[in-house]
Amino acid sequence: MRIGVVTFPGTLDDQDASRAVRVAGAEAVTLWHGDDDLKSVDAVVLPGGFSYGDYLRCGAISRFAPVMRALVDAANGGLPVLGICNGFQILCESHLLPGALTRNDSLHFVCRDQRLRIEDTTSMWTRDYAPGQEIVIPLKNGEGCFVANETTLDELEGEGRVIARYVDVNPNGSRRDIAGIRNARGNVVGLMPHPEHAVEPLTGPSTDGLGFFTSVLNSLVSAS
Amino acid sequence: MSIDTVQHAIDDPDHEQPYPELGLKPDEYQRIRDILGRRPTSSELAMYSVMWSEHCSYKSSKVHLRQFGEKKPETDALLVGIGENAGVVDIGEGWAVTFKVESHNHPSYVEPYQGAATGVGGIVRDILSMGARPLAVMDPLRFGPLDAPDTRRVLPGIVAGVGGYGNCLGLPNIGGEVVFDETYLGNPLVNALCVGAMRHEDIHLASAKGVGNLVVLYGARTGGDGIGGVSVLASETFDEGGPTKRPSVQVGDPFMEKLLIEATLEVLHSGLVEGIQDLGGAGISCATSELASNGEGGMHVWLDRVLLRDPTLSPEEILMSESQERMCAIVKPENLAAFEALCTKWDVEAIVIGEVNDSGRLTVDWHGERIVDVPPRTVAHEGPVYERPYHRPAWQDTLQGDAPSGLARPTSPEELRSTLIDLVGSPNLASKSWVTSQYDRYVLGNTVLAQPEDVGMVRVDEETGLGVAISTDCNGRFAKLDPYAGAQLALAESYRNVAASGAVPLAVTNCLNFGSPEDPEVMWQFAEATRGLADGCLALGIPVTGGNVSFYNQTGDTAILPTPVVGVLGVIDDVDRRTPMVWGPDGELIYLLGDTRDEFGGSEWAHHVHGHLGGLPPAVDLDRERLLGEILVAGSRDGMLTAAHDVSDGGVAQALVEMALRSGVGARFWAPEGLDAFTFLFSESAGRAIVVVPRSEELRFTEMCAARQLPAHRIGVVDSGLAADAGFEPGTQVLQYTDVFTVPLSELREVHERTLPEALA
Amino acid sequence: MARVVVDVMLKPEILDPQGRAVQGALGRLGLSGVKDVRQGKQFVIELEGDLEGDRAALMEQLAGELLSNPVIEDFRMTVEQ
Amino acid sequence: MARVVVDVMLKPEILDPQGRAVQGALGRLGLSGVKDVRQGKQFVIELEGDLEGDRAALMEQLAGELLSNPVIEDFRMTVEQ
Ligand SMILES: Nc1ncnc2c1ncn2[C@@H]1O[C@H](COP(=O)(O)OP(=O)(O)O)[C@@H](O)[C@H]1O
Ligand SMILES: [Mg+2]
Repeated sequence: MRIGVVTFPGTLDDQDASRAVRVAGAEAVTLWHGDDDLKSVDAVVLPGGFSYGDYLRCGAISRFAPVMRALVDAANGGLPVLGICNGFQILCESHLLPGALTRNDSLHFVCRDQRLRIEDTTSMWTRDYAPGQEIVIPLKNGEGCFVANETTLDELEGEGRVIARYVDVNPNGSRRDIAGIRNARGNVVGLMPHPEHAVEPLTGPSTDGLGFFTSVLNSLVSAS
Repeated sequence: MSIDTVQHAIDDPDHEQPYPELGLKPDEYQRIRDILGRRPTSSELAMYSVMWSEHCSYKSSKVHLRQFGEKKPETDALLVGIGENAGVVDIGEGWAVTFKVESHNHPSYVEPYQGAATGVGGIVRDILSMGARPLAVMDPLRFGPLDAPDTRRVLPGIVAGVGGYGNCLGLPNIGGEVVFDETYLGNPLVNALCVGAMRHEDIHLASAKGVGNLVVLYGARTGGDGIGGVSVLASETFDEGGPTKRPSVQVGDPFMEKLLIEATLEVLHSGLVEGIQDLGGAGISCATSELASNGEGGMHVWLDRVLLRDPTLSPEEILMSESQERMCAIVKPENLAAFEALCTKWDVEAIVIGEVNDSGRLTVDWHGERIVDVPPRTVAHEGPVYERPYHRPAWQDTLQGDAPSGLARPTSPEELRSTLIDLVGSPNLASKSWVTSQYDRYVLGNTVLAQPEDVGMVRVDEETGLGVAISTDCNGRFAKLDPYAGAQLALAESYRNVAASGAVPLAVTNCLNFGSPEDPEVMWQFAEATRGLADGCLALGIPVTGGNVSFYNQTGDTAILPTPVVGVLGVIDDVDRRTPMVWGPDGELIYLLGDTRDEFGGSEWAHHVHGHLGGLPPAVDLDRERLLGEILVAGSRDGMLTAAHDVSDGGVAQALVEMALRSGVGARFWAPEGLDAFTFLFSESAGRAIVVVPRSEELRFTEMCAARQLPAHRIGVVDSGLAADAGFEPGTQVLQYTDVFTVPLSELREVHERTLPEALA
Repeated sequence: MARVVVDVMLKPEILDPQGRAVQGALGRLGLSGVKDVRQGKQFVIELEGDLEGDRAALMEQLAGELLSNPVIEDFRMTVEQ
Repeated sequence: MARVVVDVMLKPEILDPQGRAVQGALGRLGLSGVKDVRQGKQFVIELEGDLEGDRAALMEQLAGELLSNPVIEDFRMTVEQ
């Protein structure tokens, strides 16, 4: 399996995402923001960071990168896409996912080991988890407060599209403790915390994050 | 608009120049005239004045800093020594690391966010300019009292600035310090450290080699940042109206710096660069004069080619601008196109501003007219050197005579317990997570240890597990009581922290923060501290590889505590064997290594409980520190230790509390024979550490200590089942001082963690 | 020469923690009767030549898609030629 | 009821990295002739009663000290009563 990892100017966690892909047993393929070529990868990760410095709004400028034009089409065609942190923000800005991510209610950047509950295991990126399973992975963001209007929130809940929720502490004021969501089809997932920083016991608080990456591999295997 | 050209200077030799406003003394100005054989042009005056400033020329400190070279211990590890942007040490397997700490104190007081942010940006470029990929940053900080109104202005801004820049740049923040003391009110200290790694063959130096090679300026455009002082020159050249206002504050653009890092590493690894230099203090003046004097000796610059953010800048201002996020590279003409292509890939602007020659002169033209013609060494390296007078302050004896022995000490179990609680929540000992949770410690995925561990440790090589550990330390109160010993205690603490993590200490960097060098008593503190540090490094066998001096940290006549911040870097062959602070399961044994004496001069207890500073700091025994370090490393290497933690601020009590909180598991402990409870708990004797040993390793470990003659006292055991006997709900984790007192971890945690959030809410 | 000013504000139903923090601070510093504070962004764009025709349409579109996020923000654009 | 609008802009001589990023994006998206972009903040403050006398003076002072940072920013305040 080949999983693409996109680098925008200011992307920071691309090396980590590639490492996680490799630890999960796949090949990591570098994708460049300025190319509209997805190099026939089987799935794509939009990693975290501060693309374009997070200037203007997080993800607002990256959304218009050539690679995103190709990616939006592919995602609409069913390509699995995981947006982590800044990647989640880019997915919302691109309208592949509803809602938006705004300034943390504390007004501070926050970095912590965060407990989450996996709420939905039907998406291509969460099928290896047990429903209701609690995991601890790093969270680090300044603008991670998920907002959407009430109708959208109700829809997300009703359709089981909230894939993970914050437990113990809501670190950024996200509506309904939402940490991650998916699209209706289940191939596109956005997640604020960082599973790619929790794939090795030596450098992460746990290895709980690996499931996102093995999930997509298993989804792809069973689909083919 | 008239430009002061070299011809002009020759024709009009008596033109009066505003050199005092630029900080030059009459004899310094005369020396410039002697060097040039004429008066300097205003551009030359700008260059000399900024390069001969205290900040750039080290004119007051140079004679003392020499000791770091003169007393350098024998070592094969040093690949590049003092004098370059940062020293480079060999860590084996073909890898080299470079690290350095720098101050950004004054700018951070004026504009906390931007001052701190640009401090991080500057040190990262220093590391980058050696050819290394930056791996991590650290931030030793000092503030006035936590409850002072100005601290509430300065601290959140500085922390947000350090985080805002480092997080956006994608460098994990793996440690630092947050210390409060009255003397830093009005003089907060913002020191920033960066560490980077490279393969040996990728080491680059700041020299302009190869006649005919091009001088390329790349990165951000040049604006009027940080040139408030030079406006006296600019105003001379503007006939009417004067120049537009120049900002005294530099604004950082971490996004640009990230692009600059990626572009720089790509051009370096593609073999397109002959020499490289970052632009920091003194901007183009510094970069061109240093590159030229380290290379073929000559360079010509077309200054009007510099890309400007503000087109009204005068040549003097362009020469001195401290705009951030810029670099200067020496590139062969045939490599220029490839160099430019990589810059374009990363959206970085690049422009050729000059050419290397062997004329022995640095010449600068402005629209075809010669405005600078100087020997570059006289600008970069041959600035004035002062032997400033110094003497031991008259009050030093009184201060040292005012021993803490008379202070009321807690004796009853209840008093001891409440003293411990009080200290655990005191600003200097309280949890710093309000600060550190604003920093990304995970990015890059190589952080093995970070705050609140003793050191920051990062993996350098993913294949082999080779890594480095760094700690920065300084107790300014110790340095005030005895600057010689204080500097050595800072070194010893840093060294001990590194060894406690299992890494072998290898090299030293330092940031010497002091008051005014023109005050002979401050100068004495400085002289003593540098002497102490140099002697200490020799004794411990680790060289100083670089550092920074920050003077004039004072309000009126009151200087800050002398604060020689020392950073020690260690190497660990496999980060997998690191020793963390977290102890293991029930039954593991807690040992105190070293000797505990009645030493409270400068202690946190005397400071927090009594507001007292006097007496002598703890005794220094560097042979003992070395032995302790060897035992700690051997313990890690042979798998004898589960956990280790150095004992320093707050004594054994604080060390045990930190370990218990980090572990979330209780323990009971007792004092070694012959030691009273108060001294055992709170003394700050140096040369000590707490280690946790599995029962199966106890014999082997104690025999090793005995054979090496390192005192090792069994003082406790990990025990999660103490609650019931002590009258707490079953399952409650407690720290129990046998027959003295019991405290639940939940109470300790609450006291430890609430101090900063409450004060800064 | 045209000067375009685009003001961007969070939609009223979206929580504005910055505005709320400012409101609290204004009150603590003694300003009475503060009923609401909203914090938005302002872009000042200097353009060569006048803004007309296609370019004006593009500017308006970018104000709504790039400078603001229609999911959470409203914008107002004014042009001085 | 008064409505106070405070526009805060970085001083012209201070680097505005955000504005520059926006300028780049506008250009890439086809808007020609963009000479300069500055990004600032806008505060909209709703007050009970009219803004006059001491309260007006305090509001002005806070606009210059709290809402903007005089070291690097300028502000402009407008009041609709
Ligand atoms: N306290 C110190 N200890 C050791 N070396 C120092 C100290 N202060 C400055 N240096 C060294 O002097 C040289 C010049 O310092 P500096 O001008 O700060 O370098 P840069 O211009 O690269 O920031 C550097 O090599 C630096 O490491
Ligand atoms: Mg340098």
